[in-house]
Amino acid sequence: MWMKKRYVLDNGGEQYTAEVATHRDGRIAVKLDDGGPRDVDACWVQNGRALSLRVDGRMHLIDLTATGQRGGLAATVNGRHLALTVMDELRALAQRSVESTVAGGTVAAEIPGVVVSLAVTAGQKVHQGDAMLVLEAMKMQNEITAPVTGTIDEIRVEVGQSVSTGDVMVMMTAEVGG
Amino acid sequence: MWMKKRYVLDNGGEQYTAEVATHRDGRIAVKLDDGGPRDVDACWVQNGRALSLRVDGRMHLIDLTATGQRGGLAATVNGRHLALTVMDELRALAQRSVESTVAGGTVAAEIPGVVVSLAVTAGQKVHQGDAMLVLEAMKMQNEITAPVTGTIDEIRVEVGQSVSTGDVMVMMTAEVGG
Amino acid sequence: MSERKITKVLVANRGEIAVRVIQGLREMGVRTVAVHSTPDRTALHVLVADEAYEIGPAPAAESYLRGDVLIATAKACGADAIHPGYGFLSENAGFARQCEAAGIVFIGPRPETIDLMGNKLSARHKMLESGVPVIPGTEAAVRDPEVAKKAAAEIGYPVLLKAAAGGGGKGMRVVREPAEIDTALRQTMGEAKASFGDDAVFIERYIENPKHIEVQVLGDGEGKVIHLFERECSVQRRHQKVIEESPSPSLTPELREAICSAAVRTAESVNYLGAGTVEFILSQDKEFFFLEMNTRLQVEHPITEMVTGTDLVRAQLRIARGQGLPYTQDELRQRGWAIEFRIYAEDPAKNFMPAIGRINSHIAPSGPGVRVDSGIYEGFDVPIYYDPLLAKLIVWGEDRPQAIARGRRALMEYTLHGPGHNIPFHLWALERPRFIAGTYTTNFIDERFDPAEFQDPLPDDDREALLTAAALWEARRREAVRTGDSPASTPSAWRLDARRRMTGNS
Amino acid sequence: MSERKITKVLVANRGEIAVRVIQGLREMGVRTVAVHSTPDRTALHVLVADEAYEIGPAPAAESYLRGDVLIATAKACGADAIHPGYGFLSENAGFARQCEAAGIVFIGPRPETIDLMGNKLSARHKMLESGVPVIPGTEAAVRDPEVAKKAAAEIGYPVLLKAAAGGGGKGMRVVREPAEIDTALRQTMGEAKASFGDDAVFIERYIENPKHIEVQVLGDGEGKVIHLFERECSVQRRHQKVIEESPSPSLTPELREAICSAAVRTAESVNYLGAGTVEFILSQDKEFFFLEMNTRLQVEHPITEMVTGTDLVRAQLRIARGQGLPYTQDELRQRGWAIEFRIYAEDPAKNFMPAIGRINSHIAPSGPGVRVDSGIYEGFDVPIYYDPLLAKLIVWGEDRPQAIARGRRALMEYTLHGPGHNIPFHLWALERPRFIAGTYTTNFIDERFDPAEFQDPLPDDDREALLTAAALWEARRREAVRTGDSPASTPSAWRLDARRRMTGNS
Repeated sequence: MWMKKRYVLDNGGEQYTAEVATHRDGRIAVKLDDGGPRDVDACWVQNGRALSLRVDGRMHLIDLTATGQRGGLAATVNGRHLALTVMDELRALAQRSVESTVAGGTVAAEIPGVVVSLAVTAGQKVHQGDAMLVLEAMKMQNEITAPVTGTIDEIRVEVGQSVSTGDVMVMMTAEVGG
Repeated sequence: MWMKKRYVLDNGGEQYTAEVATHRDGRIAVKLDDGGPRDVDACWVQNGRALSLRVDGRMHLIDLTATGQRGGLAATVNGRHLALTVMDELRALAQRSVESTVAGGTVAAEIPGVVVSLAVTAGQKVHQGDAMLVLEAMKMQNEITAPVTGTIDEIRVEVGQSVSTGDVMVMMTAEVGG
Repeated sequence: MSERKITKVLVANRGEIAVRVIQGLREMGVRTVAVHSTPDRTALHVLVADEAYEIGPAPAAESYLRGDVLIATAKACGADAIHPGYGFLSENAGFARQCEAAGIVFIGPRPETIDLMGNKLSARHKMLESGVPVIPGTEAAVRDPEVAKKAAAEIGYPVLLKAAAGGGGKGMRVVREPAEIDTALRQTMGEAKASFGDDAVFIERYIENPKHIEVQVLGDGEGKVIHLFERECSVQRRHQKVIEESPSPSLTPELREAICSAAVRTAESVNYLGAGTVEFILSQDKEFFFLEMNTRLQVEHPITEMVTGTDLVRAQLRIARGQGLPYTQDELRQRGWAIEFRIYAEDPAKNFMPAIGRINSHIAPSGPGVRVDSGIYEGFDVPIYYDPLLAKLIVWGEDRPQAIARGRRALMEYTLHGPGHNIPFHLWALERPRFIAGTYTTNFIDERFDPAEFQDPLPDDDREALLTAAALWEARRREAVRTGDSPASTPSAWRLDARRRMTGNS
Repeated sequence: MSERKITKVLVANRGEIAVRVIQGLREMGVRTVAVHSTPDRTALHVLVADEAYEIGPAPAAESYLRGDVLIATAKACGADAIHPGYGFLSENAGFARQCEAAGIVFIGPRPETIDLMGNKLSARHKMLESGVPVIPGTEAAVRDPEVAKKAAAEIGYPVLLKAAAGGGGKGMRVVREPAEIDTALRQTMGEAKASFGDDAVFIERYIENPKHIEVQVLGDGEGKVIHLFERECSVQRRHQKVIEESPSPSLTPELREAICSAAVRTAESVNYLGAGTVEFILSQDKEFFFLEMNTRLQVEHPITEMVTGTDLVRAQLRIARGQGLPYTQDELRQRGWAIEFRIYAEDPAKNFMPAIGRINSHIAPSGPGVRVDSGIYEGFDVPIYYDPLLAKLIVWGEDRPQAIARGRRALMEYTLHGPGHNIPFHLWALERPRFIAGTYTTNFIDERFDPAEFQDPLPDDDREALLTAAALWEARRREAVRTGDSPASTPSAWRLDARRRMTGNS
């Protein structure tokens, strides 16, 4: 008697489907979208913060921590640090349809700081990588550059203004095909 | 507006009373039975597993962990490891009255193991420190000695028997004045 | 020099260096006093000190840089001495003088030495006098863009703009053509003013593709100076060191002898007192130039300690007590190889942008040849106000290949969740042929580092394991939500069953 | 000797030594294979290995001692070699022979050497032949109490009963008068049978108040032998080492030279291959006698590594590969002082009775001169079936006083909650005048240790802090129960308020 559940895992835009089957007798089998089902020997360790997996004798120790975001998961495997989003299939579907209709973007502060200079104005065209503003944080002056080539729609900050993580500083529209 | 609560702390038989007063404005004052009230600057750190206390500028870092027992608390301060029991006043009172009526005792296994030999029999007089039995655990033969001088009432184990932590192995009555 | 009693020391710093200094002082039986800004009440250096006092609000200018408050605190709690660590007031001659005036030992060099070395121009003059080679450049501070352009033209591009009062890699900018001077000068002066309270900037020839070599020295203030050999610190981002090693893979025994002698000459020229570091720039054709002298303990001092078998905090205290140098030059030998990895809260994939947040997991590596100097613990909130250095991983090996392999092993073992950090960068660096060959220069990161390499596909094995783990995590989380159990406690049944299956008993 | 390929090694052990061996092999680019009993599925050595296989149920006799299963596992997964660690099959000549027969490299000496040294009687004969001093005693195994009494009378009381196949301090008993012989012989034979599968016991003169000195050696199996100086391991309980240091505070340079030469002679007499330790007993009048040779890596090998700047696991692998000795005798120097503290799950106040349980907290100390070789992690359940060694804390200092002070500092920093452990014992030991003077002997614990001293009243400061903390803990717990919050999250309000109060802003 197997109980199955399916999840969609998003790693920086790449999506995978995983099916976890648990048997009444305790066995676990995992099926990834590009492979057949696989018995795994899985133990939670370090007070549930890491998973020790054995697949055909090979050991994998994966540290896992929930991030603040919905479904967000930070994982470390063999010194590689990855950010994942775990979703059910419905949400994954919904997300894909939203992404395809959005052609613009926002530039938000990644860290709290103070805006010390602005190099662009609304309406201006910028190339990907162009300097837009300088944000002082942790005693460093950080140049914030355009993430894509396109047009500046709106500047939402002023020189001297303090911003918090996530505050939108610039809104822009990407050039079609840019 | 101070809210007060009183606790009894038992450290190996020695008991202290502590009164914790919390003010609506967040201040904390602690009064120990042998002193006046004292403002403390207290911060929980290490995900709530240790308490950083400042009293007159002096810092104390106290690791605290609940043990399995009711009110049991393992604490480390400056490399000293202590086992405490925290009680309310009623329970402390009840415990004191029970202790004063018991004149005997039990010898329980501190660790799971196998009894490999017995050196005493029921009815026998023993002196504190006399060998009573040998318990093999973790590949070591551990000699279990009489905790007090007195008489063996009952042997509850046999040679070859496995015991678990807490299993009573010997019951004895302490000699009056012994 | 007469001996001075030091039995209680106020450590005027925070983070890993304050912890390391407290550890060292405690081992000498000295009572330790921490100071902290308001949000640092729960910082590790405060938790581990014998005493701790709050000195002001979050901004360093109102707390860790308040010399008057520090001295008043030291007097009030009866401290004999102040250890400044690095950064903050460690190279502030005025503060050293105030300590002296208040009858408190400043654990560092004499104020005149700090003054002289703290100003790049006066240091240059002194080196020219002492016959230590210096880089061609302006002899006076420059504030006017036009003057700057003229000076740069004379020196020849590329040139380097440097804050006269700077240090630790802050307040420096390379300028490759006249058009860039205006902006660069304004930004450098701005940073200089913000960081050091002095906007003086000077200009010097920029050495292309150099190596950064520095020499640790100790002086007794009575003319005796010894060196503890070199460190190479060429792996830098934004002119700040990220990985350091000792010995340097770039020095022949002859060059080592020459550069260490020049460092001793530098320290002797100012009759140096205490621990200091003489920094040199080494050109591609193995010419070396005096860069600056740091009149304090260095972030990267542990690699010297591991290779020479010394304790620099202990040496500092002994010298401050007037007990002289703890070693003779003859006793000192380099043994094996040490590498330090600075663990910063920053995102290497986003141009090393600083990160903040709560430390969710911190399990530092251990075992043979591994030292960790940490300023954090699980549950600590990394504040935004200060340097984003969380910890330092230092590894020692019998030789350089072993030190590299050990560094890799220890970095892979390092568990750190919460703010973004640069452990992936270190692992990347250790695989670069230039690093392995030891031929990297200070341009290593700019030239070689491509954040896209972090997005390299995982090996199939690892990818499958990761996806499996994520799916099991989600299954556990939903189960926990459904049953109300804490996630950590549910999976024991799986473990037992999996075990049964492996042994074929089910 | 021709070179042998070793690219994948099965580590036939568990706990901290398996972890340390895996770390060392990984640093050499070797693939690592762990093996484990059923309950050890979540043991640290299994988590950190590249591969892991289950080899049987909990009892060692059915898992870690199953040579046939180990060899089959190594063959099945393609391992070239087996590293036995210490204990278990590390000194089992039969197993070494089976490895050889199966074409798997046994990382250790030749089976003949293990046979010869593993039997105390044949080892004695060999030493007598080679002119290495031995303790007077029986030349044959004794099983009959009457024979034992006669032999003891000839040797002279006190005598020591020792399991011929013993090691690691197990299976030894001192007998001071004829009446004790019966019981002691029965118990020793029982332990010998249970631990080593061989009840042969022999009797030798018991040296009163001796010191235990041992010398680390490396041999290439072709006649070359070097020593890595001595370790002193006189702090013992139940004849098992608890604290070790290197150098020994008891040796003059002349005595060091003599004892190290005797160790080299011992190893040369058997044309030793690999890493081994020659143990000596040092009497009060500085006579030394051969005790035994341990033909494997020793628990306390890290102190030698720290003092000599070497890596013994790396040396073992190189020798096993037929690459010869990695050092010459001339290169090796002792630098500074190292002390190892074995962290056991045991209760020092209850006659060092072993303890078990879940590791609730484990924050190992770090910083300068501190190494921790650990076999545990937070959340691990210490099983009952094996040796209760949890971890080893090793400290290095410039000199012995600094090493002691550093040990004290690191032990105070060590957070370990869950099973009872002996950190309080170590702190007690470091304060004893005999330890500080370095004049302690193997009777140190029996003579000097009084568990009542653990119940000494705390200093008033600490006691008040402790009681305050316990009361605040209880207040938080009850608050958490009332509000349903997890205890860790509630007290932030206190923190904020306390902070506000300190700055006088409320």
